[in-house]
Amino acid sequence: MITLSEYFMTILITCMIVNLGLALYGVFFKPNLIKKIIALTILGDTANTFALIIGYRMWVAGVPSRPPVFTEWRSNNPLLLFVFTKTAVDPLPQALVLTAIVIGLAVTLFLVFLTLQAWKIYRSVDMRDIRRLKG
Amino acid sequence: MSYGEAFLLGITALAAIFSTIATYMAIMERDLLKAVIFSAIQSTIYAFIYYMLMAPDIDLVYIPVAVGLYPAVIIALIKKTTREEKP
Amino acid sequence: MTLLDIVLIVIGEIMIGIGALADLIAAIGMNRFPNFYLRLHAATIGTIWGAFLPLVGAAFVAAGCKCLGEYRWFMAGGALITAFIILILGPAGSHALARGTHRSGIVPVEPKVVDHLEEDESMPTSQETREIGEEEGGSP
Amino acid sequence: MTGMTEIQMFILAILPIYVAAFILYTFRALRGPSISDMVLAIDAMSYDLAAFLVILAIYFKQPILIPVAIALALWIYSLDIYVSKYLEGKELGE
Repeated sequence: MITLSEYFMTILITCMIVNLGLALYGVFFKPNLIKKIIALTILGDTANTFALIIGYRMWVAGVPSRPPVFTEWRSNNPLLLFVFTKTAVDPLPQALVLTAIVIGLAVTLFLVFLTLQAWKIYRSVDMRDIRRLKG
Repeated sequence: MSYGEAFLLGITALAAIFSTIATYMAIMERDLLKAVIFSAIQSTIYAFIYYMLMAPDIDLVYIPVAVGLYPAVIIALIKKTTREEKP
Repeated sequence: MTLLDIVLIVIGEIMIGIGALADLIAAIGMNRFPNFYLRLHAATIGTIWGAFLPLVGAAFVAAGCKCLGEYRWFMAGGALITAFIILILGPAGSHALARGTHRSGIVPVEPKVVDHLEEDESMPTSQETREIGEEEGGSP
Repeated sequence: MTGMTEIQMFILAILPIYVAAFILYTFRALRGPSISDMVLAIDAMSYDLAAFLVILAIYFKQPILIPVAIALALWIYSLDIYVSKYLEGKELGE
């Protein structure tokens, strides 16, 4: 017997796995280089989403889970800190994903530049044409 | 379990289903400019999912990169190369 | 909770409700209108009445609600800044998109009586006529 | 803290209208016959999504979630400009 929240989280994870499969299909089997770049961005985003789902924490007793930023530091009530540690999500995957997004941007820019050079040399961005040219 | 928790997680699951549809159409589309715009739809929905997963600092980086810079760079690339994908 | 807070919260809730209804109307219009130039009207309703008004209402609610803690002024200020950005950028983006679409001609202007913009664009501008005249005069 | 205030109950009552509007916008964005229709639908959807995010931040009582709405409203505008520049046949920055 699963609760309704776990059912919705299952739907979310299933959709992310389907997205990952579709993006892998686009990277492997589409011959166009620009389509490969688009599929690669979707692949990176989906992988980052998996890292965030690992760090997510479900709601405890009807209280919403909260971002890992403690904003009530002015008050001296220790109960607020206890509630924060009970309900905040894990900040470590978010810190890793933050780096991964920026590195993905750099890799995508490099691939775009390589595709532009391939167009200037071969006048084609299709992998079948480039392979036939033997150069 | 309250009404709010199930409802908000249901919105997140619905957004995930629409992101799957957008990804499928972006991969299968022949026109590359339409594929880029489907990718932008998928990025917007992912930004909403990140918000619901309580990661606002990820969103502050993800929205300029995935909604702003990726379509700009790929549209500039399509402008310099071809728009139609050969069957 | 003073009377001013209650008044602010009620006004804000009314604005958020109007915004939700306008949003639904704009979405239905976006699906029912047959043409791109007609869908621009629905987009205007969805941008100004559906996004600007609820944001101002959310700023009122955040300013009046004591339960949000000390950061409620930060919240109200952020909501007002977002409302101002949408008020500036929404019509500008729609206008740029309509201009580009009309110049490229990918969508026919279907229910039309007369299109003055197309006539103006088809006529040569003053700089082009001067260039044509110079070419005709300069060539032997 | 577990008891819901009146504002939270009001927001939970108003949320399904927003969700229905987003579903209709997404249908038009996925189905639009031309590129301009799709970009226009994404535009309107994202501006409404910014308002929706601010309202959800009031529901969660987390003020730190607000800057996401500002970033979303600022960067969706750039997509308009890129696509209209492409449709006009000009280079970026011209």
